Amino acid sequence: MLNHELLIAILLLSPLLGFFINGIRFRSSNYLIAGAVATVAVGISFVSAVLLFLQLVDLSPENRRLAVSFFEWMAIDKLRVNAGFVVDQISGIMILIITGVGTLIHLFSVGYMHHDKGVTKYFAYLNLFIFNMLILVLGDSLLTMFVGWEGVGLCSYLLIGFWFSDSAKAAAGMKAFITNRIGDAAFILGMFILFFTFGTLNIHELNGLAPTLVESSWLGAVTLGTLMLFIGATGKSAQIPLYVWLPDAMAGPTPVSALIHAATMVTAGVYMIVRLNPIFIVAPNTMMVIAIIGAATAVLAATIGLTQYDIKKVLAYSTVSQLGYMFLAVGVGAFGAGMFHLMTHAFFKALMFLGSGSVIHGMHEEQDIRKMGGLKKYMPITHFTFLLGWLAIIGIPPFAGFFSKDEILWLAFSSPSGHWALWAAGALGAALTAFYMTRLMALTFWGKSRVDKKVHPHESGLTMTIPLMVLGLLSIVGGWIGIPHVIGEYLGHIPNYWEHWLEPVIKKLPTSDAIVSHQTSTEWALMGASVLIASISAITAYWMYVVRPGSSEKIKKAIRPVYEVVNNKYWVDEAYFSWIINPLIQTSKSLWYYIDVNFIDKMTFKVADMAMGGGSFLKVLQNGNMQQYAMYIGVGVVVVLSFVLMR
Amino acid sequence: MTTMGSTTIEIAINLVKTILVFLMMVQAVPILVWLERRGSAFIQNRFGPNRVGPLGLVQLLADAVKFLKKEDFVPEKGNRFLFYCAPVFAMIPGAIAYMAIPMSVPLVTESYTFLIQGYEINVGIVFILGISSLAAYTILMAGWGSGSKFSLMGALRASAQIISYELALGLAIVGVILLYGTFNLAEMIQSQSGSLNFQGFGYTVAANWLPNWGIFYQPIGALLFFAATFAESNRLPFDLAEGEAELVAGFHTEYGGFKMLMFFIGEYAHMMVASGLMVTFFFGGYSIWNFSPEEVHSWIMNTFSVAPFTANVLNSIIHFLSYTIKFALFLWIFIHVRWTLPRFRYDQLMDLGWKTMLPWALANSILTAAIIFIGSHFTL
Amino acid sequence: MLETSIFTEITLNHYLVLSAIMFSLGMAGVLLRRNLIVLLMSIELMLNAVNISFVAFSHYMGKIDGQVMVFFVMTIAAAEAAVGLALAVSIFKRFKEVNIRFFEHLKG
Amino acid sequence: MTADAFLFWFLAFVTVVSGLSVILMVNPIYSALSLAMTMIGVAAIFVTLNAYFLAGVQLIVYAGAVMVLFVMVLMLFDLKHEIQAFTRGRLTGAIKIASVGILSGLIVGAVTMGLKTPVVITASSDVAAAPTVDTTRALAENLFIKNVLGFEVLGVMLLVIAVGAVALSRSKGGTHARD
Repeated sequence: MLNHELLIAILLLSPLLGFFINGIRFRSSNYLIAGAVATVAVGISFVSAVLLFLQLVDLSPENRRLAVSFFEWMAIDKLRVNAGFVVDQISGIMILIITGVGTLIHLFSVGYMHHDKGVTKYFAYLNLFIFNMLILVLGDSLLTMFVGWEGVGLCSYLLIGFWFSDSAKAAAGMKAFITNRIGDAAFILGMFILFFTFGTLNIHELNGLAPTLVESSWLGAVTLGTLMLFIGATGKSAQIPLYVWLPDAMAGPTPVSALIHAATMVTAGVYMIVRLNPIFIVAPNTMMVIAIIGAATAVLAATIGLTQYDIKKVLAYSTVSQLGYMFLAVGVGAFGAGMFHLMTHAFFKALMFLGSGSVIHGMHEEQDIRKMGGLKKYMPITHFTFLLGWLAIIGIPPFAGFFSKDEILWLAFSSPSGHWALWAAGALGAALTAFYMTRLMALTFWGKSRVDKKVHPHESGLTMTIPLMVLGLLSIVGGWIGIPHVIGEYLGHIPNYWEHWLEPVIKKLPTSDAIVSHQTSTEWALMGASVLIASISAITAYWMYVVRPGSSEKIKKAIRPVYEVVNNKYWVDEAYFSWIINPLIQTSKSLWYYIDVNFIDKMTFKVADMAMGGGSFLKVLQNGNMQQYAMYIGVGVVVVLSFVLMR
Repeated sequence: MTTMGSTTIEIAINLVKTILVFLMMVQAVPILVWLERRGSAFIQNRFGPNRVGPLGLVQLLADAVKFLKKEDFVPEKGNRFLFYCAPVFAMIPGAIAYMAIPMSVPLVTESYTFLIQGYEINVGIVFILGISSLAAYTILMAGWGSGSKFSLMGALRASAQIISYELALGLAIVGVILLYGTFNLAEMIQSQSGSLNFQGFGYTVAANWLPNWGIFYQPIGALLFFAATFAESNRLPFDLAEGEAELVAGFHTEYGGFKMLMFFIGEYAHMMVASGLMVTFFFGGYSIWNFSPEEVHSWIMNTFSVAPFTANVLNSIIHFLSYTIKFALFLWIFIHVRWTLPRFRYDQLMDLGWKTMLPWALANSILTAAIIFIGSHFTL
Repeated sequence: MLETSIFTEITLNHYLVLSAIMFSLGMAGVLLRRNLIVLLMSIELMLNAVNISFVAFSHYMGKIDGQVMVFFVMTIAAAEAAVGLALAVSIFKRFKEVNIRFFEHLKG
Repeated sequence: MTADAFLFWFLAFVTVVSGLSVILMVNPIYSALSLAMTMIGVAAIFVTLNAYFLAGVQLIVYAGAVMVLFVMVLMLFDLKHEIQAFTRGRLTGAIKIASVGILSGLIVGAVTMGLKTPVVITASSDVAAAPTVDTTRALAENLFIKNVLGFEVLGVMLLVIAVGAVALSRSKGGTHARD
């Protein structure tokens, strides 16, 4: 068995090496070499992740922790940060998801990007992203995590703006970057507060130092710090109010959307909160904010998703909505459920994005679902795997999404910090999800073909369909490791592996033991209700878009004002522009003109003029005659030497 | 100062020896001139100088008188000072360098060890290389002082050639230095005495029918060294400096009479140094084929039954003869090559020096170092 | 007695003074001559002066490091001469003279 | 007067006089030849200090190669007499000469005043007592073991300098021109 330090080093350095290899030869347009290098690099990482996970399983549950510190990164007074990395229950799962899904998406990209000129650059960025994401999840202190946090932000920016010759796409990249900066600033503030409070940034030590007493004040240090961290998370994970960048981020290549903007990077916020759950749990106000924001995002994004016609935009809003679910889960203290949904979502959302990529590829870069329809017979494999993803996301048992979403909804209701309103919001979100996802399926794959005569849709090659099939399989079975107790007992004592696995690192809510697990009947009822709502919603959508294709237009006319609001995404972007960005720009302009140009510049010019006046006296000495320069040296030596000797 | 000795007696003896060796060299030059002329005639199927004295030997005296009687000519546009300096300096480097070469077994008495060489220097090789590299100045001085285009071009060519080939020369003997582990010429000769015998890779190889000479260890080095000495002494096939068709007579175009003779002496001194070094490095110096000086000494003692001191004297004389024979052989090769090989073109000369001999010399020294290291540290 | 001992007993100081004088000569050459090549030669003179000090210290202190330093200095000096002469040649090709004043305008 | 002292004074005289003529000779060729003479003198001084190998290297490298290059370049340029050998400017000239003079005076003064007592030769002397071959050996060991990095760096630097010098002085044509 390999040493875990070596394995972690291989895990981290293999994508970095891939990045260097592809980065050095970035002008090459040979997609096979670039793709092979990048995929093999991530594949090696995946293998070492699996080996690490196996080592982790062999350890006893109390000390499942493989830590390594390569060198001391910085030591400033109390602040001591090592380049240390930890594989524990949470990060172990994350590295499996990142490298596993990452490998599949690299493989998919080989087929998807083969016609692109910058393919080597693309793979270099992708490998760099994997490296940074691994740093993020493995870092043993908040600062190390922040390095990865910024690194993935950079890669996201580079990949969104990958086709930067299109100014709209370049602008989308900048929007993502700047929006993330706002969140990152808050993240840094949160780190400051936590460091001032606890005197360390090491996650393990922080979790150990977390106070036992719940902090009820809004202005307590822990509450403020966690709120700041949460704002950071809203930036990275696209929550209200900073979600606006994610739909625009679909400007990047589709595999990037699948990897970064669905499966891994955007879940970093959830992951961070789960890592720090002992800290968050003592700040109930923060938790409440998280839950409310999560629920609101879930519903809001889902409603916007109803009206979109771009296949990737629909999926993007769906991602925002599903991330809202995860935050809802962590907000009510169901950290395990949040992580569970993170994993299943990684599977089925990556699958759907890749499926949409396959569709776009087969349709020759067409993304508008109004120009699709009836693609079922042209691309059977894509359709079938997409179907699996659809079933998973709308929560039909026994697909993966059912178990995770149901657990979130149940805990939103039953947890001590839960509320029936949160459940209601979640259920509404689930119904909307079922509706727009069915609409997407119907408009894309089913019904009559609206494909342009000139376009001939075709099924994609093997490099693209194999990842689809693997992810499709995972979308079915991925949820089976976390079957809730009620169903598990009914089916014959299938244990909830997921809960057992995470138990040592997840803190329970202080008063949660009393209520959980006694109301099995309520749980069954709520489960049934949510499935029922989703099914009704899905059937309605099917009726509207497949059975009676014209009916949607009628409904649209009937509720025109509401439709307009939703179709324009609640004018959030416009509001940001008119209330925040434009005033800021105006202020900056006036500052520039009155302060900078008229005051500071004039001052500096005066100083410069004085310096020039002084220089004109001294420039006689600097006449370019080297021998005079040598003479100055000689005179200087004489002066210094005589001073030394006379003393 | 080991060169001049510490006591007044030693200094006096060394000075006398220095003058003696210098005179010997100067006296050898007319013989070599005669040899060269007769030899060239022999090679070209002519008679050569054969009228004055037996075999034309008195021709030398006649030539000397002729040189002395010639007009002392200085070109009008030339630089008088340098023009006179150059031939004087031409004799010095060769003469000084030659004195460092041991010519026979040291003559040992009870109180004093009399070296049959000008003076002993512990870093002999470096000393000889350093001194002989000064020869470039005389050529440059002559070329510049003559105030003639032909002279200047010839001088530039010759000096460029000398400093180019110095590299190959120096690198060619790196192998020898590595092999014997010393800069001292006398020690080198000592380790070449006897029959072929060496150790390496855990084996001992002995061949009683071969002498223990450097040529058997360093054949490439010997070849390169010999070729480079030709270029150093500006002789055919490397006498580009005086390519008659292009440059009339190179840097000594304007010289005549006794000054010309001095240049001759300088050139022959170079030849002698080269031959002496060749003998010392690769052909066992004064040592006799297959016999060490001690063996010869005891043979003399036993055969003639003489006193040890007389035996020492006889031993030195025998070894001096041995050295002289080898030395003369190489001088003859110099002469023979001059009259048999054609001249190179200048770019061919530079190509040969920089692109062929220098890399080969480098390869030779690296290979030698590697073999010596591996052979002494590992066994097969 | 002092006077004769200064002449008969050679100490480290003698070599150091010789070195200092030679260094000053080189420095004077650098400061006063106009010919670029003579300047380079003056620099060589200064380096040689320093070499004398090194070797003298090495001899009188009984440490070999001074000689190693001389070895390095010689190499650097040879390299410096090579580059300096190359510069001189290029200057000569352009102006048919090797005066230091052609370096005053570092353009063109 | 011992032989060593005589030798020292003789060599000091030779080096100083030839050094002086380096900077005073109007014809640069005489300067160069004087410098060659200085180099030879310095080599001899090395010999008096028991640094035989360095003396040889000094002869080979300085006198044999570097100075020959200088002389060759000077002869190639054919600079007979310079119209103005020394720098113009009386004031700067005076300052220059004065600073040089004061500097040498300071050094000489410092040396003779400050180091009145001769430096003690340490017991663990690896030069003075040992025979000369071992000096060379000690030099080699120091160079190739203790200072091997510097040696290698120097080698790389020489290569760079060689390339740079060739690139600087490259001209069209020459003996190897093909067309």
